Amino acid sequence: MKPVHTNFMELCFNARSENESFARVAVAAFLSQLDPTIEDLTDIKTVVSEAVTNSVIHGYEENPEGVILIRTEIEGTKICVQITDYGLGIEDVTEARQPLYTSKPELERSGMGFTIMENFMDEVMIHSKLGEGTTIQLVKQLTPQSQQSLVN
Amino acid sequence: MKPVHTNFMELCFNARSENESFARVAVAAFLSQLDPTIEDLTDIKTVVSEAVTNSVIHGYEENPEGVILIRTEIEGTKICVQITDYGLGIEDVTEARQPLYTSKPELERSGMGFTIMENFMDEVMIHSKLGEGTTIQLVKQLTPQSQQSLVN
Amino acid sequence: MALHLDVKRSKNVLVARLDGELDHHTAAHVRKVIEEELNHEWVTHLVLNLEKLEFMDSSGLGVILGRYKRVTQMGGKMTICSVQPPIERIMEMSGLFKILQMFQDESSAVSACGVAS
Amino acid sequence: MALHLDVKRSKNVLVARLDGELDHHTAAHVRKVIEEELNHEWVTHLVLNLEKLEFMDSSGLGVILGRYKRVTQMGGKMTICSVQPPIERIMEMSGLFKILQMFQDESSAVSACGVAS
Ligand SMILES: Nc1ncnc2c1ncn2[C@@H]1O[C@H](COP(=O)(O)OP(=O)(O)O)[C@@H](O)[C@H]1O
Ligand SMILES: Nc1ncnc2c1ncn2[C@@H]1O[C@H](COP(=O)(O)OP(=O)(O)O)[C@@H](O)[C@H]1O
Repeated sequence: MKPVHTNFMELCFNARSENESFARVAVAAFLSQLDPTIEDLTDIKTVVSEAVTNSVIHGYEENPEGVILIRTEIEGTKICVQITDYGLGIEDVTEARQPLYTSKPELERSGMGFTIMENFMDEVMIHSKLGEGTTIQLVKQLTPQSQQSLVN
Repeated sequence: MKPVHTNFMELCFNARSENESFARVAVAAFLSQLDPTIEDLTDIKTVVSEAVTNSVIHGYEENPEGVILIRTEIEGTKICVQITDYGLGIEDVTEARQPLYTSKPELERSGMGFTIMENFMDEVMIHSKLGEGTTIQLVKQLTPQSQQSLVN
Repeated sequence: MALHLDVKRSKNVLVARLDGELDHHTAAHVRKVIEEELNHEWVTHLVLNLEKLEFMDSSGLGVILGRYKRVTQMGGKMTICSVQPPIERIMEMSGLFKILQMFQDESSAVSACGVAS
Repeated sequence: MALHLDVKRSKNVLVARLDGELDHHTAAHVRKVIEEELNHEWVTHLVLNLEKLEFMDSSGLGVILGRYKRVTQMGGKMTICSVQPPIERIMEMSGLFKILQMFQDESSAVSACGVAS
Protein backbone atom coordinates (compact mmCIF):
# COMPACT_ATOMS: atom_id res chain seq x y z
CA MET A 1 0.00 0.00 0.00
CA LYS A 2 1.23 3.46 -0.90
CA PRO A 3 1.81 5.55 2.23
CA VAL A 4 -0.57 8.48 2.62
CA HIS A 5 0.93 11.72 1.37
CA THR A 6 1.29 14.22 4.23
CA ASN A 7 2.64 17.75 4.21
CA PHE A 8 2.16 20.97 6.17
CA MET A 9 2.92 24.65 6.04
CA GLU A 10 2.65 27.49 8.50
CA LEU A 11 2.20 31.11 7.62
CA CYS A 12 2.38 34.18 9.82
CA PHE A 13 1.66 37.78 8.84
CA ASN A 14 0.26 41.11 10.06
CA ALA A 15 -3.46 41.87 10.17
CA ARG A 16 -3.42 44.14 7.13
CA SER A 17 -6.10 43.99 4.50
CA GLU A 18 -3.53 43.71 1.69
CA ASN A 19 -2.50 40.36 3.18
CA GLU A 20 -5.96 38.84 2.61
CA SER A 21 -5.26 38.05 -1.02
CA PHE A 22 -1.74 36.89 -0.16
CA ALA A 23 -3.16 34.43 2.40
CA ARG A 24 -5.62 32.82 0.01
CA VAL A 25 -3.09 32.58 -2.83
CA ALA A 26 -0.49 31.03 -0.51
CA VAL A 27 -2.90 28.37 0.79
CA ALA A 28 -4.06 27.62 -2.77
CA ALA A 29 -0.45 27.37 -4.00
CA PHE A 30 0.34 24.91 -1.21
CA LEU A 31 -2.67 22.75 -2.01
CA SER A 32 -1.97 22.73 -5.74
CA GLN A 33 0.37 19.75 -5.14
CA LEU A 34 -2.85 17.71 -4.70
CA ASP A 35 -4.00 18.75 -8.19
CA PRO A 36 -7.39 19.88 -6.84
CA THR A 37 -10.37 20.80 -9.00
CA ILE A 38 -10.86 24.50 -9.78
CA GLU A 39 -14.09 24.38 -7.75
CA ASP A 40 -12.37 23.05 -4.64
CA LEU A 41 -9.59 25.59 -5.01
CA THR A 42 -12.06 28.48 -5.33
CA ASP A 43 -13.99 27.26 -2.27
CA ILE A 44 -10.82 27.11 -0.21
CA LYS A 45 -9.63 30.53 -1.35
CA THR A 46 -13.02 31.93 -0.36
CA VAL A 47 -13.09 30.44 3.14
CA VAL A 48 -9.49 31.47 3.85
CA SER A 49 -10.44 34.97 2.75
CA GLU A 50 -13.45 34.92 5.11
CA ALA A 51 -11.49 33.78 8.15
CA VAL A 52 -8.53 36.12 7.58
CA THR A 53 -10.84 39.09 6.96
CA ASN A 54 -12.64 38.30 10.23
CA SER A 55 -9.35 38.33 12.11
CA VAL A 56 -8.45 41.69 10.53
CA ILE A 57 -11.83 43.33 11.13
CA HIS A 58 -13.25 41.67 14.23
CA GLY A 59 -10.24 40.08 15.95
CA TYR A 60 -7.93 43.08 15.69
CA GLU A 61 -10.35 45.84 14.63
CA GLU A 62 -7.93 46.72 11.83
CA ASN A 63 -4.93 47.23 14.09
CA PRO A 64 -2.12 46.18 11.70
CA GLU A 65 0.14 45.16 14.58
CA GLY A 66 -2.03 42.09 15.07
CA VAL A 67 -0.56 38.76 13.97
CA ILE A 68 -2.46 36.09 12.05
CA LEU A 69 -1.31 32.48 11.80
CA ILE A 70 -2.37 29.94 9.21
CA ARG A 71 -1.50 26.28 9.44
CA THR A 72 -2.38 24.04 6.51
CA GLU A 73 -2.11 20.28 6.66
CA ILE A 74 -2.46 17.67 3.95
CA GLU A 75 -3.25 14.06 4.74
CA GLY A 76 -3.95 12.12 1.59
CA THR A 77 -6.77 14.04 -0.04
CA LYS A 78 -8.01 15.55 3.23
CA ILE A 79 -6.96 19.07 4.01
CA CYS A 80 -7.14 21.03 7.23
CA VAL A 81 -6.67 24.81 7.41
CA GLN A 82 -6.42 26.54 10.76
CA ILE A 83 -6.60 30.34 11.04
CA THR A 84 -5.61 31.87 14.38
CA ASP A 85 -5.61 35.38 15.78
CA TYR A 86 -4.77 36.67 19.26
CA GLY A 87 -7.43 39.34 19.17
CA LEU A 88 -10.71 40.16 20.92
CA GLY A 89 -12.35 36.76 20.67
CA ILE A 90 -16.02 35.92 20.13
CA GLU A 91 -18.48 36.34 23.00
CA ASP A 92 -21.26 34.12 21.66
CA VAL A 93 -20.13 31.59 19.06
CA THR A 94 -23.66 30.26 18.42
CA GLU A 95 -24.89 33.76 17.62
CA ALA A 96 -21.81 34.45 15.45
CA ARG A 97 -22.57 31.39 13.32
CA GLN A 98 -26.08 32.60 12.46
CA PRO A 99 -26.50 33.54 8.80
CA LEU A 100 -26.63 37.34 8.38
CA TYR A 101 -25.52 37.99 11.97
CA THR A 102 -22.82 40.64 12.15
CA SER A 103 -21.57 42.74 15.05
CA LYS A 104 -20.34 45.39 12.61
CA PRO A 105 -23.20 46.38 10.28
CA GLU A 106 -21.76 49.91 10.17
CA LEU A 107 -18.81 48.49 8.21
CA GLU A 108 -21.19 46.94 5.65
CA ARG A 109 -20.43 43.42 6.81
CA SER A 110 -22.90 40.92 5.42
CA GLY A 111 -22.82 38.43 8.29
CA MET A 112 -22.32 35.61 5.78
CA GLY A 113 -18.71 34.66 6.58
CA PHE A 114 -19.39 31.62 8.77
CA THR A 115 -22.30 30.50 6.59
CA ILE A 116 -20.00 30.43 3.55
CA MET A 117 -17.36 28.52 5.52
CA GLU A 118 -19.94 25.95 6.60
CA ASN A 119 -21.28 25.56 3.08
CA PHE A 120 -17.88 25.20 1.42
CA MET A 121 -16.11 22.97 3.95
CA ASP A 122 -16.94 19.62 5.53
CA GLU A 123 -16.17 20.77 9.06
CA VAL A 124 -15.93 24.22 10.66
CA MET A 125 -14.76 24.36 14.25
CA ILE A 126 -14.56 27.64 16.14
CA HIS A 127 -12.40 27.93 19.23
CA SER A 128 -12.56 31.36 20.80
CA LYS A 129 -11.92 32.99 24.15
CA LEU A 130 -12.76 36.60 24.92
CA GLY A 131 -9.62 38.70 25.14
CA GLU A 132 -7.41 35.82 24.01
CA GLY A 133 -8.30 35.20 20.41
CA THR A 134 -9.91 32.89 17.92
CA THR A 135 -8.95 29.79 15.97
CA ILE A 136 -11.05 28.59 13.06
CA GLN A 137 -10.42 25.03 11.96
CA LEU A 138 -11.60 24.08 8.49
CA VAL A 139 -11.56 20.53 7.13
CA LYS A 140 -12.37 19.33 3.65
CA GLN A 141 -12.08 16.08 1.75
CA LEU A 142 -11.02 17.10 -1.75
CA THR A 143 -12.84 15.80 -4.80
CA PRO A 144 -10.54 13.35 -6.60
CA GLN A 145 -9.59 14.49 -10.10
CA SER A 146 -10.52 12.08 -12.86
CA GLN A 147 -6.89 11.80 -13.81
CA GLN A 148 -3.95 12.56 -11.60
CA SER A 149 -0.91 13.85 -13.40
CA LEU A 150 2.46 12.17 -13.07
CA VAL A 151 4.38 15.21 -11.93
CA ASN A 152 2.86 18.05 -10.00
CA MET B 1 5.42 62.86 4.01
CA LYS B 2 3.75 59.52 3.42
CA PRO B 3 5.01 56.94 5.90
CA VAL B 4 7.01 54.08 4.34
CA HIS B 5 4.87 51.02 3.70
CA THR B 6 6.10 48.08 5.77
CA ASN B 7 4.84 44.52 5.97
CA PHE B 8 6.21 41.06 6.70
CA MET B 9 5.32 37.40 6.43
CA GLU B 10 6.81 34.23 7.75
CA LEU B 11 6.51 30.83 6.22
CA CYS B 12 7.46 27.43 7.54
CA PHE B 13 7.28 24.07 5.76
CA ASN B 14 8.95 20.70 5.36
CA ALA B 15 11.96 20.11 3.15
CA ARG B 16 10.04 18.37 0.39
CA SER B 17 10.67 19.11 -3.26
CA GLU B 18 6.96 19.73 -3.92
CA ASN B 19 7.18 22.72 -1.58
CA GLU B 20 9.73 24.47 -3.81
CA SER B 21 7.09 25.83 -6.16
CA PHE B 22 4.81 26.65 -3.22
CA ALA B 23 7.58 28.71 -1.62
CA ARG B 24 8.28 30.83 -4.69
CA VAL B 25 4.59 31.40 -5.43
CA ALA B 26 3.91 32.41 -1.81
CA VAL B 27 6.74 34.94 -1.75
CA ALA B 28 5.66 36.34 -5.13
CA ALA B 29 2.04 36.59 -3.96
CA PHE B 30 3.15 38.50 -0.87
CA LEU B 31 5.24 40.93 -2.91
CA SER B 32 2.49 41.53 -5.46
CA GLN B 33 1.13 44.24 -3.11
CA LEU B 34 4.08 46.34 -4.31
CA ASP B 35 2.92 45.95 -7.91
CA PRO B 36 6.38 44.81 -9.01
CA THR B 37 7.49 44.42 -12.62
CA ILE B 38 7.23 40.93 -14.12
CA GLU B 39 11.04 40.88 -14.40
CA ASP B 40 11.54 41.58 -10.69
CA LEU B 41 8.94 38.97 -9.78
CA THR B 42 10.60 36.33 -11.96
CA ASP B 43 14.01 37.14 -10.48
CA ILE B 44 12.67 36.77 -6.96
CA LYS B 45 10.85 33.52 -7.74
CA THR B 46 14.09 32.17 -9.15
CA VAL B 47 16.27 33.08 -6.17
CA VAL B 48 13.72 31.73 -3.67
CA SER B 49 13.66 28.52 -5.67
CA GLU B 50 17.48 28.33 -5.57
CA ALA B 51 17.73 28.85 -1.82
CA VAL B 52 14.87 26.49 -0.93
CA THR B 53 16.21 23.79 -3.25
CA ASN B 54 19.63 24.13 -1.60
CA SER B 55 18.06 23.61 1.82
CA VAL B 56 16.23 20.51 0.56
CA ILE B 57 19.23 18.97 -1.24
CA HIS B 58 22.28 20.17 0.67
CA GLY B 59 20.93 21.28 4.05
CA TYR B 60 18.75 18.24 4.71
CA GLU B 61 19.94 15.84 1.99
CA GLU B 62 16.31 15.30 1.04
CA ASN B 63 15.15 14.28 4.51
CA PRO B 64 11.54 15.55 4.43
CA GLU B 65 11.45 15.98 8.21
CA GLY B 66 13.67 19.03 7.86
CA VAL B 67 12.02 22.39 8.37
CA ILE B 68 12.57 25.44 6.18
CA LEU B 69 11.70 28.99 7.25
CA ILE B 70 11.18 31.97 4.99
CA ARG B 71 10.81 35.50 6.29
CA THR B 72 9.93 38.23 3.81
CA GLU B 73 9.99 41.90 4.73
CA ILE B 74 8.83 44.91 2.80
CA GLU B 75 10.11 48.40 3.56
CA GLY B 76 8.93 50.86 0.97
CA THR B 77 10.18 49.40 -2.30
CA LYS B 78 13.01 47.45 -0.67
CA ILE B 79 12.44 43.79 0.00
CA CYS B 80 14.34 41.34 2.11
CA VAL B 81 13.89 37.55 1.91
CA GLN B 82 15.55 35.28 4.42
CA ILE B 83 15.65 31.49 3.91
CA THR B 84 16.72 29.39 6.88
CA ASP B 85 17.36 25.70 7.41
CA TYR B 86 18.65 23.82 10.46
CA GLY B 87 20.59 21.32 8.39
CA LEU B 88 24.21 20.42 7.72
CA GLY B 89 25.57 23.89 7.11
CA ILE B 90 28.30 25.01 4.68
CA GLU B 91 31.93 24.27 5.44
CA ASP B 92 33.52 26.82 3.13
CA VAL B 93 31.23 29.68 2.17
CA THR B 94 33.79 31.30 -0.18
CA GLU B 95 34.10 28.05 -2.13
CA ALA B 96 30.31 27.55 -2.16
CA ARG B 97 29.84 30.97 -3.79
CA GLN B 98 32.13 30.11 -6.74
CA PRO B 99 30.27 29.80 -10.05
CA LEU B 100 29.94 26.14 -11.09
CA TYR B 101 31.08 24.84 -7.69
CA THR B 102 28.88 22.06 -6.40
CA SER B 103 29.41 19.45 -3.72
CA LYS B 104 26.88 17.16 -5.39
CA PRO B 105 27.78 16.75 -9.08
CA GLU B 106 26.35 13.20 -8.91
CA LEU B 107 22.89 14.76 -8.50
CA GLU B 108 23.40 16.84 -11.66
CA ARG B 109 23.65 20.08 -9.71
CA SER B 110 24.97 22.91 -11.86
CA GLY B 111 26.69 24.88 -9.11
CA MET B 112 24.98 28.05 -10.36
CA GLY B 113 22.59 28.66 -7.43
CA PHE B 114 24.60 31.31 -5.58
CA THR B 115 25.75 32.92 -8.83
CA ILE B 116 22.12 33.38 -9.89
CA MET B 117 21.22 34.80 -6.47
CA GLU B 118 24.10 37.28 -6.71
CA ASN B 119 23.13 38.31 -10.22
CA PHE B 120 19.43 38.77 -9.47
CA MET B 121 19.58 40.44 -6.07
CA ASP B 122 21.36 43.53 -4.74
CA GLU B 123 22.74 41.77 -1.67
CA VAL B 124 23.29 38.10 -0.84
CA MET B 125 24.45 37.29 2.68
CA ILE B 126 25.23 33.74 3.75
CA HIS B 127 25.25 32.83 7.42
CA SER B 128 26.12 29.20 7.99
CA LYS B 129 27.50 27.00 10.76
CA LEU B 130 28.43 23.35 10.28
CA GLY B 131 25.90 21.10 11.94
CA GLU B 132 23.60 24.01 12.82
CA GLY B 133 22.24 25.26 9.54
CA THR B 134 22.21 28.03 7.00
CA THR B 135 20.47 31.36 6.54
CA ILE B 136 20.53 33.13 3.20
CA GLN B 137 19.56 36.79 3.28
CA LEU B 138 18.54 38.35 -0.01
CA VAL B 139 17.90 42.06 -0.46
CA LYS B 140 16.59 43.88 -3.51
CA GLN B 141 15.42 47.38 -4.31
CA LEU B 142 12.46 46.89 -6.65
CA THR B 143 12.22 48.80 -9.92
CA PRO B 144 9.45 51.39 -9.60
CA GLN B 145 6.56 50.79 -12.00
CA SER B 146 5.83 53.64 -14.37
CA GLN B 147 2.34 53.90 -12.92
CA GLN B 148 1.18 52.65 -9.56
CA SER B 149 -2.41 51.49 -9.39
CA LEU B 150 -4.84 52.88 -6.83
CA VAL B 151 -5.94 49.56 -5.41
CA ASN B 152 -3.74 46.52 -5.26
CA MET C 1 -3.74 45.40 -9.49
CA ALA C 2 -6.25 43.25 -7.68
CA LEU C 3 -9.38 45.14 -8.71
CA HIS C 4 -10.13 47.44 -11.59
CA LEU C 5 -13.36 49.41 -11.59
CA ASP C 6 -14.73 51.03 -14.71
CA VAL C 7 -17.79 53.30 -14.44
CA LYS C 8 -19.84 54.87 -17.21
CA ARG C 9 -23.19 56.64 -17.25
CA SER C 10 -25.82 56.05 -19.88
CA LYS C 11 -28.82 58.37 -19.34
CA ASN C 12 -29.74 58.03 -15.66
CA VAL C 13 -28.13 54.61 -15.23
CA LEU C 14 -24.68 54.19 -13.72
CA VAL C 15 -22.95 51.08 -15.03
CA ALA C 16 -20.02 49.77 -12.96
CA ARG C 17 -17.83 47.03 -14.41
CA LEU C 18 -15.67 45.14 -11.93
CA ASP C 19 -12.53 43.36 -13.07
CA GLY C 20 -10.39 41.29 -10.69
CA GLU C 21 -10.89 40.33 -7.06
CA LEU C 22 -13.45 41.86 -4.71
CA ASP C 23 -12.58 41.31 -1.07
CA HIS C 24 -12.44 43.44 2.10
CA HIS C 25 -9.25 45.15 0.87
CA THR C 26 -10.59 46.18 -2.55
CA ALA C 27 -14.18 46.79 -1.34
CA ALA C 28 -13.26 50.19 0.12
CA HIS C 29 -12.27 51.50 -3.31
CA VAL C 30 -15.41 50.16 -5.01
CA ARG C 31 -17.63 51.71 -2.32
CA LYS C 32 -15.93 55.09 -2.59
CA VAL C 33 -16.02 55.35 -6.39
CA ILE C 34 -19.64 54.22 -6.75
CA GLU C 35 -20.83 56.47 -3.89
CA GLU C 36 -19.19 59.47 -5.55
CA GLU C 37 -20.90 58.68 -8.83
CA LEU C 38 -24.27 58.22 -7.12
CA ASN C 39 -23.94 61.76 -5.76
CA HIS C 40 -24.47 63.17 -9.26
CA GLU C 41 -28.11 64.21 -9.38
CA TRP C 42 -28.78 62.76 -12.83
CA VAL C 43 -27.95 59.21 -11.67
CA THR C 44 -30.96 57.18 -10.51
CA HIS C 45 -30.19 53.53 -11.24
CA LEU C 46 -27.19 51.23 -10.83
CA VAL C 47 -26.07 48.23 -12.86
CA LEU C 48 -23.17 46.07 -11.67
CA ASN C 49 -21.47 44.12 -14.44
CA LEU C 50 -19.47 41.28 -12.86
CA GLU C 51 -18.37 39.59 -16.08
CA LYS C 52 -14.66 39.97 -15.26
CA LEU C 53 -14.92 39.51 -11.51
CA GLU C 54 -12.75 36.48 -10.80
CA PHE C 55 -13.09 36.30 -7.05
CA MET C 56 -15.55 37.57 -4.48
CA ASP C 57 -16.12 36.76 -0.83
CA SER C 58 -18.71 37.97 1.69
CA SER C 59 -17.12 41.42 1.83
CA GLY C 60 -18.36 41.77 -1.74
CA LEU C 61 -21.88 40.89 -0.63
CA GLY C 62 -21.60 43.70 1.91
CA VAL C 63 -20.66 46.31 -0.71
CA ILE C 64 -23.42 45.16 -3.05
CA LEU C 65 -26.06 45.26 -0.31
CA GLY C 66 -24.83 48.65 0.83
CA ARG C 67 -25.23 50.10 -2.69
CA TYR C 68 -28.62 48.41 -3.03
CA LYS C 69 -29.84 50.22 0.07
CA ARG C 70 -28.54 53.56 -1.13
CA VAL C 71 -30.03 53.25 -4.64
CA THR C 72 -33.39 52.05 -3.32
CA GLN C 73 -33.53 54.95 -0.83
CA MET C 74 -32.98 57.32 -3.76
CA GLY C 75 -35.96 55.70 -5.47
CA GLY C 76 -33.79 53.98 -8.09
CA LYS C 77 -33.42 50.41 -9.23
CA MET C 78 -30.36 48.21 -9.05
CA THR C 79 -29.60 45.17 -11.22
CA ILE C 80 -26.64 42.89 -11.70
CA CYS C 81 -25.36 40.99 -14.73
CA SER C 82 -22.88 38.45 -16.13
CA VAL C 83 -22.20 36.76 -12.79
CA GLN C 84 -19.68 33.91 -12.85
CA PRO C 85 -20.87 30.58 -11.33
CA PRO C 86 -18.75 30.57 -8.11
CA ILE C 87 -19.87 34.11 -7.28
CA GLU C 88 -23.47 33.26 -8.14
CA ARG C 89 -23.30 30.46 -5.56
CA ILE C 90 -22.32 32.86 -2.80
CA MET C 91 -25.05 35.28 -3.81
CA GLU C 92 -27.57 32.46 -3.88
CA MET C 93 -26.52 31.40 -0.39
CA SER C 94 -27.08 34.88 1.00
CA GLY C 95 -30.54 35.30 -0.50
CA LEU C 96 -29.35 38.25 -2.56
CA PHE C 97 -31.51 37.27 -5.53
CA LYS C 98 -34.64 37.79 -3.45
CA ILE C 99 -34.05 41.53 -3.71
CA LEU C 100 -31.76 41.92 -6.70
CA GLN C 101 -32.51 40.86 -10.27
CA MET C 102 -29.73 39.15 -12.23
CA PHE C 103 -29.35 39.30 -16.01
CA GLN C 104 -27.27 37.45 -18.59
CA ASP C 105 -25.88 40.59 -20.16
CA GLU C 106 -25.40 44.27 -19.53
CA SER C 107 -27.97 45.60 -21.98
CA SER C 108 -30.79 43.54 -20.42
CA ALA C 109 -29.68 44.72 -16.98
CA VAL C 110 -29.74 48.33 -18.13
CA SER C 111 -33.12 47.93 -19.87
CA ALA C 112 -34.58 46.43 -16.70
CA CYS C 113 -33.87 49.71 -14.93
CA GLY C 114 -36.61 51.15 -17.12
CA VAL C 115 -34.55 52.80 -19.82
CA ALA C 116 -33.98 51.75 -23.40
CA SER C 117 -30.34 50.84 -23.88
CA MET D 1 0.43 19.95 -13.16
CA ALA D 2 3.69 21.83 -12.84
CA LEU D 3 5.50 20.34 -15.83
CA HIS D 4 4.33 18.60 -18.94
CA LEU D 5 6.82 16.84 -21.16
CA ASP D 6 6.04 15.84 -24.70
CA VAL D 7 8.53 13.72 -26.65
CA LYS D 8 8.50 12.75 -30.30
CA ARG D 9 11.07 11.21 -32.57
CA SER D 10 11.69 12.36 -36.12
CA LYS D 11 14.28 10.16 -37.83
CA ASN D 12 17.20 9.91 -35.41
CA VAL D 13 16.35 13.13 -33.55
CA LEU D 14 14.49 13.10 -30.26
CA VAL D 15 12.49 16.29 -29.77
CA ALA D 16 11.40 17.07 -26.20
CA ARG D 17 8.93 19.90 -25.62
CA LEU D 18 8.73 21.24 -22.08
CA ASP D 19 5.62 23.00 -20.84
CA GLY D 20 5.40 24.52 -17.35
CA GLU D 21 7.99 24.90 -14.62
CA LEU D 22 11.36 23.15 -14.50
CA ASP D 23 12.81 23.03 -11.02
CA HIS D 24 14.42 20.39 -8.78
CA HIS D 25 11.04 18.73 -8.18
CA THR D 26 10.07 18.36 -11.83
CA ALA D 27 13.65 17.77 -13.07
CA ALA D 28 13.57 14.12 -11.95
CA HIS D 29 10.69 13.35 -14.30
CA VAL D 30 12.32 15.13 -17.26
CA ARG D 31 15.59 13.29 -16.70
CA LYS D 32 13.89 9.90 -16.47
CA VAL D 33 11.73 10.29 -19.56
CA ILE D 34 14.50 11.65 -21.78
CA GLU D 35 16.99 9.03 -20.59
CA GLU D 36 14.57 6.24 -21.43
CA GLU D 37 14.05 7.67 -24.90
CA LEU D 38 17.80 8.02 -25.45
CA ASN D 39 18.15 4.30 -24.76
CA HIS D 40 16.45 3.52 -28.07
CA GLU D 41 19.26 2.74 -30.45
CA TRP D 42 17.86 4.73 -33.37
CA VAL D 43 18.07 7.99 -31.39
CA THR D 44 21.29 9.97 -31.88
CA HIS D 45 20.43 13.64 -31.43
CA LEU D 46 18.39 15.67 -28.96
CA VAL D 47 16.43 18.91 -29.41
CA LEU D 48 14.91 20.69 -26.41
CA ASN D 49 12.03 22.97 -27.30
CA LEU D 50 11.47 25.40 -24.40
CA GLU D 51 8.79 27.54 -26.02
CA LYS D 52 6.27 26.82 -23.28
CA LEU D 53 8.68 26.66 -20.38
CA GLU D 54 7.52 29.41 -18.03
CA PHE D 55 9.99 28.97 -15.23
CA MET D 56 13.42 27.44 -14.84
CA ASP D 57 16.07 27.66 -12.15
CA SER D 58 19.57 26.19 -11.85
CA SER D 59 18.16 22.68 -11.39
CA GLY D 60 17.06 23.02 -15.02
CA LEU D 61 20.61 23.89 -16.05
CA GLY D 62 21.70 20.68 -14.33
CA VAL D 63 19.28 18.49 -16.30
CA ILE D 64 20.22 20.18 -19.58
CA LEU D 65 23.95 19.76 -18.95
CA GLY D 66 23.40 16.16 -17.90
CA ARG D 67 21.62 15.35 -21.17
CA TYR D 68 24.24 17.26 -23.15
CA LYS D 69 26.96 15.02 -21.69
CA ARG D 70 25.03 11.86 -22.46
CA VAL D 71 24.20 12.83 -26.05
CA THR D 72 27.76 13.98 -26.75
CA GLN D 73 29.15 10.73 -25.34
CA MET D 74 26.87 8.83 -27.75
CA GLY D 75 28.37 10.88 -30.58
CA GLY D 76 25.17 12.87 -31.09
CA LYS D 77 24.38 16.56 -31.22
CA MET D 78 22.14 18.53 -28.89
CA THR D 79 20.43 21.83 -29.66
CA ILE D 80 17.88 24.01 -27.94
CA CYS D 81 15.17 26.30 -29.29
CA SER D 82 12.49 28.90 -28.52
CA VAL D 83 13.98 29.96 -25.19
CA GLN D 84 12.06 32.66 -23.30
CA PRO D 85 14.09 35.75 -22.24
CA PRO D 86 14.25 35.10 -18.44
CA ILE D 87 15.45 31.54 -19.03
CA GLU D 88 17.91 32.70 -21.66
CA ARG D 89 19.43 35.05 -19.06
CA ILE D 90 20.14 32.16 -16.68
CA MET D 91 21.61 30.09 -19.49
CA GLU D 92 23.78 33.03 -20.57
CA MET D 93 25.03 33.43 -16.99
CA SER D 94 26.08 29.80 -16.80
CA GLY D 95 27.99 29.83 -20.08
CA LEU D 96 25.66 27.19 -21.52
CA PHE D 97 25.73 28.77 -24.97
CA LYS D 98 29.46 28.10 -25.24
CA ILE D 99 28.62 24.44 -25.73
CA LEU D 100 24.99 24.42 -26.83
CA GLN D 101 23.56 26.09 -29.93
CA MET D 102 20.27 27.94 -29.55
CA PHE D 103 17.73 28.39 -32.38
CA GLN D 104 14.64 30.52 -32.90
CA ASP D 105 12.40 27.61 -33.82
CA GLU D 106 12.21 23.86 -33.66
CA SER D 107 12.76 23.11 -37.32
CA SER D 108 16.06 25.03 -37.39
CA ALA D 109 17.11 23.24 -34.21
CA VAL D 110 16.30 19.87 -35.77
CA SER D 111 18.04 20.74 -39.05
CA ALA D 112 21.15 21.77 -37.14
CA CYS D 113 21.43 18.21 -35.88
CA GLY D 114 22.32 17.32 -39.45
CA VAL D 115 18.95 16.03 -40.66
CA ALA D 116 16.47 17.69 -42.99
CA SER D 117 13.28 18.44 -41.09
N1 LIG E 1 -11.76 36.31 14.39
C1 LIG E 1 -12.80 36.88 15.02
N2 LIG E 1 -12.62 37.60 16.15
C2 LIG E 1 -13.66 38.17 16.80
N3 LIG E 1 -14.94 38.08 16.38
C3 LIG E 1 -15.20 37.37 15.26
C4 LIG E 1 -14.15 36.75 14.53
N4 LIG E 1 -14.73 36.12 13.46
C5 LIG E 1 -16.04 36.34 13.55
N5 LIG E 1 -16.35 37.10 14.62
C6 LIG E 1 -17.71 37.52 15.04
O1 LIG E 1 -18.65 36.71 14.37
C7 LIG E 1 -19.55 37.51 13.62
C8 LIG E 1 -20.03 36.79 12.38
O2 LIG E 1 -18.97 36.58 11.48
P1 LIG E 1 -19.26 36.43 9.93
O3 LIG E 1 -20.28 35.38 9.75
O4 LIG E 1 -17.96 36.20 9.24
O5 LIG E 1 -19.87 37.82 9.49
P2 LIG E 1 -19.24 39.27 9.28
O6 LIG E 1 -17.75 39.16 9.21
O7 LIG E 1 -19.81 39.73 8.00
O8 LIG E 1 -19.64 40.11 10.45
C9 LIG E 1 -18.80 38.79 13.36
O9 LIG E 1 -19.66 39.87 13.11
C10 LIG E 1 -18.02 38.96 14.65
O10 LIG E 1 -18.82 39.51 15.67
N1 LIG F 1 21.41 25.34 2.55
C1 LIG F 1 22.60 24.75 2.35
N2 LIG F 1 23.08 23.84 3.25
C2 LIG F 1 24.26 23.23 3.06
N3 LIG F 1 25.06 23.46 1.99
C3 LIG F 1 24.67 24.35 1.07
C4 LIG F 1 23.42 25.02 1.20
N4 LIG F 1 23.28 25.86 0.14
C5 LIG F 1 24.40 25.69 -0.61
N5 LIG F 1 25.24 24.79 -0.06
C6 LIG F 1 26.57 24.37 -0.59
O1 LIG F 1 27.00 25.35 -1.54
C7 LIG F 1 27.25 24.71 -2.80
C8 LIG F 1 26.94 25.66 -3.95
O2 LIG F 1 25.55 25.96 -4.00
P1 LIG F 1 24.88 26.38 -5.37
O3 LIG F 1 25.67 27.50 -5.97
O4 LIG F 1 23.46 26.65 -5.14
O5 LIG F 1 25.06 25.12 -6.33
P2 LIG F 1 24.32 23.69 -6.36
O6 LIG F 1 23.09 23.75 -5.51
O7 LIG F 1 24.03 23.49 -7.79
O8 LIG F 1 25.31 22.70 -5.81
C9 LIG F 1 26.41 23.46 -2.78
O9 LIG F 1 26.89 22.47 -3.68
C10 LIG F 1 26.53 23.04 -1.31
O10 LIG F 1 27.73 22.36 -1.07
